[in-house]
Amino acid sequence: MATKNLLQAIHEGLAEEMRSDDSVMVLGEDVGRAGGVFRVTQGLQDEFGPARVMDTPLAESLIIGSAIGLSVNGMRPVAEIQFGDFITPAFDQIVNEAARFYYRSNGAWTCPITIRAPYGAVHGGGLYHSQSIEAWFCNTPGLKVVAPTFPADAKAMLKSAIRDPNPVLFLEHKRTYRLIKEDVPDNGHEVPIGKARVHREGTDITVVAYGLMLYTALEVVEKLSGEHGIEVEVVEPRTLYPLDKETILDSVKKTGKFLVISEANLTGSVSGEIAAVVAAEAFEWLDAPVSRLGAPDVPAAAFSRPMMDYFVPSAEKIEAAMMELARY
Amino acid sequence: MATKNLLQAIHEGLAEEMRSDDSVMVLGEDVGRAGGVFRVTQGLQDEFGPARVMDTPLAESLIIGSAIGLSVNGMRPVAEIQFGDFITPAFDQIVNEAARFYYRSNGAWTCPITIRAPYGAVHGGGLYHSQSIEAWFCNTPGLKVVAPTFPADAKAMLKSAIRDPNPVLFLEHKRTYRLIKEDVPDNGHEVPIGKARVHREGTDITVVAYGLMLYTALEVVEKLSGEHGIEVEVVEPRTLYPLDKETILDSVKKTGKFLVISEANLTGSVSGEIAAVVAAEAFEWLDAPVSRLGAPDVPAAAFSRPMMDYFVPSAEKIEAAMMELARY
Amino acid sequence: MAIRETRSRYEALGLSEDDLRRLHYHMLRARRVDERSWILNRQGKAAFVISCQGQEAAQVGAAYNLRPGHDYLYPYYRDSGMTLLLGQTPRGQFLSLMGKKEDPNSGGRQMPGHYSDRALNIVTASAPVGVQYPQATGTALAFKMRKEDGVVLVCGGEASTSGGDWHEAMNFAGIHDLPVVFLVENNVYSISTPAAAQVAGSIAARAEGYGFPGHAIDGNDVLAVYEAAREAFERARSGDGPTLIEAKTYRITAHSSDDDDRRYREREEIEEWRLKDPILRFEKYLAENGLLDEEQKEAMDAEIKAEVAEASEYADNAPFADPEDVLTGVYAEV
Amino acid sequence: MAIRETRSRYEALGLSEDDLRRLHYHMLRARRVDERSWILNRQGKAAFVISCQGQEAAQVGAAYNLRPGHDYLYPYYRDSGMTLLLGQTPRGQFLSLMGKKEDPNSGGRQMPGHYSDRALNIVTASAPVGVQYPQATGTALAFKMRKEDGVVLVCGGEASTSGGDWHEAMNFAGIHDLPVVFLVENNVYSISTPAAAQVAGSIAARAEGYGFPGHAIDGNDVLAVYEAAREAFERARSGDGPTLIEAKTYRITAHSSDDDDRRYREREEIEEWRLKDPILRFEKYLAENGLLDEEQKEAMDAEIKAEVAEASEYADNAPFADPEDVLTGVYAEV
Ligand SMILES: Cc1ncc(C[n+]2csc(CCOP(=O)(O)OP(=O)(O)O)c2C)c(N)n1
Ligand SMILES: Cc1ncc(C[n+]2csc(CCOP(=O)(O)OP(=O)(O)O)c2C)c(N)n1
Ligand SMILES: [Mg+2]
Ligand SMILES: [Mg+2]
Repeated sequence: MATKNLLQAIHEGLAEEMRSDDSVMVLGEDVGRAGGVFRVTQGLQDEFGPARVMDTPLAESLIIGSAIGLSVNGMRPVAEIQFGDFITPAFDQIVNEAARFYYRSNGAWTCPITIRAPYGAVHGGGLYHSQSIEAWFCNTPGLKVVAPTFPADAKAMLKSAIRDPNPVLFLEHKRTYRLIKEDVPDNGHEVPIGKARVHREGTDITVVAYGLMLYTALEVVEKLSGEHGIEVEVVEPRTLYPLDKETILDSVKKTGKFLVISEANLTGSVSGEIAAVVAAEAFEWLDAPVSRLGAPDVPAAAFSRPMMDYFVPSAEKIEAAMMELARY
Repeated sequence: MATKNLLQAIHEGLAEEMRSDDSVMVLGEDVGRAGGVFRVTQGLQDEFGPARVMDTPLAESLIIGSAIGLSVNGMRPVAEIQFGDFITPAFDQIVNEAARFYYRSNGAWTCPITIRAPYGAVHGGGLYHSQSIEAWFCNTPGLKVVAPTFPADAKAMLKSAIRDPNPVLFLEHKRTYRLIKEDVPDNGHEVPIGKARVHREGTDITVVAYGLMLYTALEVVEKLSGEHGIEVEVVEPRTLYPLDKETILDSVKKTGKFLVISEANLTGSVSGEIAAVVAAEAFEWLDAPVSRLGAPDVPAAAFSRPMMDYFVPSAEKIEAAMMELARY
Repeated sequence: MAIRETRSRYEALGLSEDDLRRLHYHMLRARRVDERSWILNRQGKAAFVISCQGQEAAQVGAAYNLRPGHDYLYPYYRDSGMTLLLGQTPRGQFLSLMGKKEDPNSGGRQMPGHYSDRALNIVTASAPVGVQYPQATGTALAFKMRKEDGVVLVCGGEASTSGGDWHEAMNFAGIHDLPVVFLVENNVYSISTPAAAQVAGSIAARAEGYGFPGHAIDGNDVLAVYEAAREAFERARSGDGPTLIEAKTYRITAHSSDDDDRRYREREEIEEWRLKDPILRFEKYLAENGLLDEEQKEAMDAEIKAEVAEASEYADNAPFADPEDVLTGVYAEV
Repeated sequence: MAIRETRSRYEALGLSEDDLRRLHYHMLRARRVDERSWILNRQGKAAFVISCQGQEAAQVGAAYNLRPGHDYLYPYYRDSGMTLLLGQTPRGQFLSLMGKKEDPNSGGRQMPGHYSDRALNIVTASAPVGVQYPQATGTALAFKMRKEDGVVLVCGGEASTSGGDWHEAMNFAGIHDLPVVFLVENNVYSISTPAAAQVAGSIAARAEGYGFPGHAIDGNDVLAVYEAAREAFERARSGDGPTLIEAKTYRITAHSSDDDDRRYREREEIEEWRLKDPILRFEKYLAENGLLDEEQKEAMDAEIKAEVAEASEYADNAPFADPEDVLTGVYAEV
């Protein structure tokens, strides 16, 4: 067991799976000698060779399409999309193809591919290296979408994703790559896809968050506890689709107040679905409006630093939303 | 004024705009001599020639990309996507390009294109001629998404879309093309983008629906009124993004009960966003859980008739959902 | 003299008389299944028909090189001539056509023509045109990585070359010398759009730009197709990389049962192409070579028709998929 | 003798001495702006730099054919050599580089290199590689429909040809003989990926498959680029259709300020290419032709450096975009 950040944990998860299963391979833009633009795959080509760690042409539809074809013929490909924003050309291959191989063939063909994609606003990234892309995919039966936040979870869930017979979109928030380190078990630690995690128990408010927003929320929550004695329960979905409704609903039924935070543009984000589930299935337990917080409805974070910082939901805004709920 | 079905109304809207503005043109697969697979553009090539009614190659990214480029150079293109299911290869050009021309150029460039796409389950259509594609796009600032249901609205809104300086995705439910006829004003009738329509006043429940589901809902609602004296207010968003929240919220505040129906797979559909808005902003007026009805979370309608009919939310299911709310 | 020359043609290709009879049989069988489908459509029993008619030579000539269950096939919706050759059955086709529970491709989920067969390595086909190409290159790459001699045959109409997926796959196949054969069945139309408005330049000529051979061949000549495909399969098996084959052919029927082709093409054009029907043409060749007389032909046809009738009957009587079937099988079990 | 031959070269191209000086000026100015950007990056004032260095000849030689505000340009992120030539200013570049409110491209919204200028017909550029190609064909189609003589120049790196958009656009341009010039600046790398793993066959050779000419030229020779582009523009203006130009060049800097190119290429390779620097090369040509002496060169450089210093200073002192600016301008007013 060693202390690792998110980036290292994902790297290690990949390396371990490649060591234990010859059919696991990595493909994507600049994943080979360069080790990826974020260096997640650094060193893998040296260890596993240029075929199993393959630099593809700049063609996302090809990356996913060929991963599908590889999976059909015995491989377990892990495709890297360099930035989540550039997953768009592969949209067809993901939602119309990979997600449907099993269903449309009445169970004859599976499509065990994993798609890694860094997402989220980052300084200097501008409109096209910043998007929260979850909502595009969290309505696609046949696909699983995971977005773990903490290193140990990420490593274990990446392994679950690779072993899963279904296509899994694995989202990594860029600003959390090096944000914290924690103990990451060497092997054998398992986190199933589809299970949320309760980070902190609380009685007053339930907050659902993931990615960078989870870190911010966890900070704010400690402050609220210390300063106001408000105890917030924090639930991280970890899997965004299909959602672990039960854990979320159990929490709301306990606290009676609910806030979901996502860094995505508010309207049409996955927070809408989560809020709708709560509003439908925990209605009788609710003591306050089902609340959401997200980025403003503008295309994405801007390049210019002041604009970017204004775009991302801040600790202040999160605190205000929680306080409003607490006072309700 | 003449009586027209949806298909005829859209055709007429197109023809009138092309007559009054030389820069309006149509492009897409088989829109020319064949007049489109649904015959919406029938006769237009004869009237306006093969350049203004252009058969494109089978390449959706090109269709939208070239429409963008045409709009940049003085044209007002109306691009047809043959089936909504095949809009996926154009996803990048729509959400990353067209929707952002204005914002990313700080207001220098506009992108006045209209994208027509038939959507919705239809008998014999199977997995790939059936999808409800709204949710993919209703989280894209800079884009407008409209889905009118009635012929007169559709004609007027198509004209609004063509004249709008922003990109507009114009959705047409295939099963409603010939479902009803109504009076469609010849010219000058205006329906702005962004305004919902209240089809029927009621005091007991608010129902939001569009497309085929709106017709089914309107039928069920009459039955409930006659048989049980339950008066349902029916709101059609007409524009799905940005949403006319006000009209919806006003209605819920009056009735206290809310149901949103969409033919899309429930989870991640636009009904989540609509329900979330209601749960957040009309909470104090709610007398019952915020309810949603949609298709099951499976890829799409199946080819086989019994499966297809089971997939689409039926009048019985809609009635049951309303009755449950009424009894609550 | 003329006869000796043509005879030496099939011999030079390494084909036996039995091979020729099988080629003929598979073309005719595909045609008869297709014809029956239209009858079922007119009877209101088949909501949708999409045809192979006119393209049987291209399909049978190419797929004859596949080793079923070893090589992989990514067919497109007209390729029933291929899937039947590989081992799918007329029964299966009609079950699929009528959306019956036993539909081998999808259990009634997909429209007809969306082939799938795990045992035969026919990869589940889709509707968005062109998506199969990148997938096929991935499947070929797996063969190459494991140093196996498998080949992937991937097919589409000429319009399937207009989308980006075709190009991305051609480029990738060229970069890595992948064991994949691209077969473009250029049947002149994409629904209503003629090839001139669909394809700039020449499809076959494009292969060179990707660094591998491309051949434009007479797609209505089953031996020409077989020959080009055999060479391509050999190239692929011996690690020399991909080949593109553009088989020039013609769609005899309307695009599908939903299409009315009188809107966009002349009857005369179809009649002209009917004279070039690949089955008639091959029958003439066989007859000229003394390999087929009227009687043999009738016998084979009768046998096929009986099989087709039985299959159609079986499918007609088979139960529909259950409504609830729509709910199952979204995810494979972990 | 050698001199007479080279001199006749530019004369044959119809270029005056003044043209040559302008070509030189624009290459050098682009280079100086670029160099300054890296200094600002090291000073912590510019979060991100993406360079034109090494590609100035390809850019200036091609864009010299554009009529600003009449023809359209779809540049890619390295094409500052083009946008400066058309009329964008060093000030503008630095304002954009530092995310200042006055950034002419985007008001601080986009990363540097995402050019946009309504008055100059520089169409707002994006980050997803390749999206500009279909857009450019649409813009060209509008010219053709209105029977105007406008030309569209669209540019990208060699990796921009790998995605489907490039192909779809090439095909469309070929079908309709559109007045568009495709310029591929093949600088050998796509971030770390060498062209051999990116491009099968030959980019230039692909044009033939689409039915129009493609030329592979020495992209570090500004006159060669100008010549090929001039021919292409003439072809386009006279209604003969598109041309593809593959300018073979080299990226001298790392991919961007975020990249460490020691991970994937040898220093020697870069040094070799530095010897082929397009600016040094053209200066040598000019000197050989008696069109540039040390003194003139120094004077021009000093003038440019002064402009660059002033521009950089101006931008440095200019106000940042306001935080709330992020909220405005999502939709154009109806
Ligand atoms: C991406 C996509 N766009 C549009 C369609 C609708 N469509 C189905 S078949 C077809 C024509 C295909 O023509 P071609 O590839 O030449 O094959 P053919 O039918 O002629 O054999 C079209 C436009 C589709 N299935 N997929
Ligand atoms: C669709 C897409 N995928 C990935 C990227 C990330 N990316 C930006 S530039 C680049 C390399 C482009 O190489 P090339 O086209 O050769 O241009 P060069 O930078 O060499 O001038 C990559 C992979 C992107 N911007 N867009
Ligand atoms: Mg065709
Ligand atoms: Mg490059």
